[in-house]
Amino acid sequence: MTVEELKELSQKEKARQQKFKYRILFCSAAGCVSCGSGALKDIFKEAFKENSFDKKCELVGTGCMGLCGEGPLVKILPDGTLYKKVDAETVKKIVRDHLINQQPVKENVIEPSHLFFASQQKIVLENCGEINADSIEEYIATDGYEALAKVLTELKPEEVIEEIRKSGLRGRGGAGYPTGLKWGIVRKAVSDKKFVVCNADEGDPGAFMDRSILEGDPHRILEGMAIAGYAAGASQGYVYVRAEYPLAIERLKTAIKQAERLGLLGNRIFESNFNFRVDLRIGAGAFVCGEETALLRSIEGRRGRPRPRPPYPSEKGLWGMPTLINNVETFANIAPIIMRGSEWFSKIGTPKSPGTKVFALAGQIKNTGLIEVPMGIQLRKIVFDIGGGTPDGTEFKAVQTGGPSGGCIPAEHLDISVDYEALATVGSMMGSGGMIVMDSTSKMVEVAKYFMEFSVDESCGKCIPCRVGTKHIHSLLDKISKKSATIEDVQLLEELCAMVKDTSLCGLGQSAPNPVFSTLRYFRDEYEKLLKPVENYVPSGEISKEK
Amino acid sequence: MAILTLTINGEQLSGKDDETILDIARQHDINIPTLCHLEGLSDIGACRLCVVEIEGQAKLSTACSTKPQEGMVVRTDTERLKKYRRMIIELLASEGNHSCAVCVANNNCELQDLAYEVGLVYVRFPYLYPKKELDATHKDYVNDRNRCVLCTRCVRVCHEVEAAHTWDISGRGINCEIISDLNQPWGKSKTCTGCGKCVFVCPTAALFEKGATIAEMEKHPEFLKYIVTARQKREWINIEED
Amino acid sequence: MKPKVATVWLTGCSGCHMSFLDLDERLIELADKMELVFSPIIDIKDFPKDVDVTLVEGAVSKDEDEHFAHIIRRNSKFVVSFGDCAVMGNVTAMRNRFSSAEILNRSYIELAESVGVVPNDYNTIAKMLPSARPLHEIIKVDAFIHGCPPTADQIWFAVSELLEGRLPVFSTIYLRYG
Amino acid sequence: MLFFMAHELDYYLLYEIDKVNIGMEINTKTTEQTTIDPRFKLLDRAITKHQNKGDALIEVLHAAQGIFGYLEDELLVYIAHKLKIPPSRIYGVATFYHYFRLKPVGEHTFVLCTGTACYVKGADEIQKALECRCNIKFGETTPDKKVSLISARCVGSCGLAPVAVLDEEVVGKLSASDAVARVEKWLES
Repeated sequence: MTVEELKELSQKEKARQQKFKYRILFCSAAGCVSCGSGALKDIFKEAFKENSFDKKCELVGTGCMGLCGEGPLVKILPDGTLYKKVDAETVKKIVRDHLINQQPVKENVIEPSHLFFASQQKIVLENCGEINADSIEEYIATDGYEALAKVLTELKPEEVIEEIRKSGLRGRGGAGYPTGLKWGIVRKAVSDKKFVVCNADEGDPGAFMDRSILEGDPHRILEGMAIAGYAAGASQGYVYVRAEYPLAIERLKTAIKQAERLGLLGNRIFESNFNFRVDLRIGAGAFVCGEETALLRSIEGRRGRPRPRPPYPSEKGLWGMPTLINNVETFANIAPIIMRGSEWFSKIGTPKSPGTKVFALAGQIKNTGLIEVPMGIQLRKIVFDIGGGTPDGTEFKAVQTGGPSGGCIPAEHLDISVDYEALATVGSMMGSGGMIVMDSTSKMVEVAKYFMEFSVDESCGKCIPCRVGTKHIHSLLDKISKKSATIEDVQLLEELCAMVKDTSLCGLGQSAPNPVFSTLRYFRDEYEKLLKPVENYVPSGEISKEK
Repeated sequence: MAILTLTINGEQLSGKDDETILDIARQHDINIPTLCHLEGLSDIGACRLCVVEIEGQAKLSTACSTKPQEGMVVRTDTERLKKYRRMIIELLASEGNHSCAVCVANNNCELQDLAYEVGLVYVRFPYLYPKKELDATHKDYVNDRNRCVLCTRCVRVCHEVEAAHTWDISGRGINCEIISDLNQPWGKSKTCTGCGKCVFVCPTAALFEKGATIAEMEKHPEFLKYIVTARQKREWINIEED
Repeated sequence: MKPKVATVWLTGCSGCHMSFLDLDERLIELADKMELVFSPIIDIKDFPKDVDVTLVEGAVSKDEDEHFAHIIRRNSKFVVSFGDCAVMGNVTAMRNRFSSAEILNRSYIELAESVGVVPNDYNTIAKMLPSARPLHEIIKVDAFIHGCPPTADQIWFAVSELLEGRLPVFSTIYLRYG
Repeated sequence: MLFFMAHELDYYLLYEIDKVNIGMEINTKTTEQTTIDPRFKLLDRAITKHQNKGDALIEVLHAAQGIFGYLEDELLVYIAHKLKIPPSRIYGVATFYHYFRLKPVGEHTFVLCTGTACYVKGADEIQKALECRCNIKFGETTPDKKVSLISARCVGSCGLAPVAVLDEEVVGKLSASDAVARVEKWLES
């Protein structure tokens, strides 16, 4: 394929779409599917038949539209009306009132001014919920693969890296390592074979950002990876995705096939000398495989146990070759940066953390779903404006970010800015973007225990502090929650947590005590309420001496 | 290969850049406790006993897997490190079923030595007393998982030196166990050559010779360095064997 | 008044007490310095009040042990874990890998010479706890004497220190398991 | 310390009980068995797709579990020979990843999400109710092989918490009584 052919394809697809009077987008991401969006297509068709209205309409299944708690969601183009809770009855009304009589069905409309959407800014998710994820043509019609074309025909690898570096993009997997810097290291590493790996092993309970991106816009990831491959000098890419996401795996498989068919992956892409292939590797249920060295082990078909760093994967990764590992969301940011320039990107968000961040908002909150906000937004805005606050009758208590590696942020810190550094100062972390809201019904000792149980279960067992330490942290928390612990146990708990944090081999162990630290820091009274007094006994002291 | 200088515990030392901090420290009689490390095997940095503080780095590093850098300032014996090492041994002691009094490796046990070294007076964590199986099906050796510390020396020696890969680890986290073949009895393993290397590198009496009674089992893992060096340098290959 | 010393035998083999007797002629010296107020080797039924030092041998393995441990703690200034069973469970705790029912069945039925019966009159005999635990998991312990059994020298050192009103700090010579 | 010899001996006597349990032998499938059973042909296809490469072990195990339902020992031996991987490594990998099952599951599976969002929304109550009704713990199968209760670490539908996957069907906003009702239907069928 040539650049001209790509443009032609894009025009053709745009023209095809304009032929339809209405395009009805229904969310077919996992959230809406589970409330029945799978059947919507047939229901619509039936409704068309009943009203003898079947011309100039296209029904399109798309990725996540965001407001998962109100699903199934349906969007009508070109006017852009968004409907919530669409069932068979509503479909009939939509067809009759909206499509035929141009009168929106008021009771199901979500107003565009809804606060959930008002504070968001979409870069990564701009195509999610807008295009059919199973169609490469629709992606191309949104200027897809043009960034790859631009890179391959106009830029040198060094220039690509420079552009990414200037944009200030930081890894979205949690640690926030500058992406451009990482690419540069892999570029400089001397080796005849290099790899690009996309980390889609989103194991944090309560996080579904990567899943939504893969399900809604898989080509963007492939494009980002191909650009990374060109910049780093790699010709093989792997996407490591969880087995728990069958729909994402299916969509990725389709996407890879389509891209190969059009020559957007494979040999001599855009008639350059650049070859790039992508293979899928499917995880098998191990949280620790989100750690990069464990992930590489897993791709090699082995037990996903991490190894000490250095050497970092950018020097010695898959089969000992330099390997570039980035998170799904990081790759999703690449194409827009190339197309719109680093300057545009660096102006969004904060100077130290530019860009946007996708969060999965869940827990005790009115509007659950997928959101994308500029970095540096106030946490309060996310919880109370976008999320709509906690359900009626309960009081906000804390928001948990960073999954089992992060911490709980209490109400007193709601005014902090959401960026890598600020979250760390309050004892939490950005993590991959799970955000769970807890209200006054949540017991914080139980919450810490829940996360610790997760860490015990997911510890790989290689290093002692994590393997045995997390087990003992869990049993100490259990003792506290059963009201049989004393203040001495809390001291021991703190000592053990510090040790596990400092001596564990990988990120999982090092961050496993974080939920305990943060709950102890902000909700110490909840621990202390459960303690019993130290056993009363004759204090050891001077022995009565012989006279 | 280049020679560089670094400071360990305030002493100026020199070492080669392809060695590890642990190598250099040991050459200069600076003791850093280790458990999973064994000369002749690859290092995995699993036991975390050899953690050291490096100036300018927030995180602790394992001496066995960290290469020295020019001007590096390392501390191996701060109070914090000592405390952490004692806790690691505490965790190990609470994890298995270690009864020195009835153990064939009593007085010849690396775990016991480490406990003395770090001054382990008592274990503050509840003993887990796991239910582990003992496999005495091999004709010469016994595998007692109760005494296993999961250092994986046996797995590595079997893979890297004997190249039989009879041993591996099953499960994960606290449920990890050493297994032979498909978790079959050792005596029925189709890959085991019966060479006994695993037995002699085992730091405790998780693997021991049959016939030994309490405190009789002596281990001499030094043989490994000897044969591995000979192999790497091809010292024995060049000598014609009749 | 001489310091009052008690020695207690929970679930263990009494080897530590044997070792105590191995102090031999030093026992005479000890008799001048202290008063033995409670011990398996003297005939006193109830644990006395205001004991200065109590050496506890054995792990906490029966409900009786647990009950007794608390009595000891309430009435002693220093409680010392005496020997490996009290310090870490040791041989006593080897039964923890089996359930109480399995153990009783093994001991009273399988190994019985004639037809065996598992005793169940818990009014007169103690009941096994689900697992044998080291003493410090039940009550607060002030000092530890290691060894299975501890040597006479270790005991001498520890007792001498305690009688001087100091907690014994074992150097590497006296820190030994097994 | 010969004093303790008696204990040492008894220690091994006690272990004799356990030895019986681990004394099974695993047979390799004969060529006859593997040529007759068409499922092996499917598995072979998956293996050849990855050029018999050892690093595709996890992919092959996925395929094998998809074809056979679970990974029995003979199957692991077969894969070990095909991929030329030591059996112990295969066993290590198969037990490391929670997704792989070494035992068959029941006719119906109830996969309960225990992710954070579901936890906050009361997944633990559903868990308790089901365990009580089926009289088994999560991770087990009822004795009549009808229902398996499985817990998952987040299925990624946190917006609908608490969520469960009932025989591939994702059900959101589940309550404990609904869950029990659904399982009861399976048990009575």
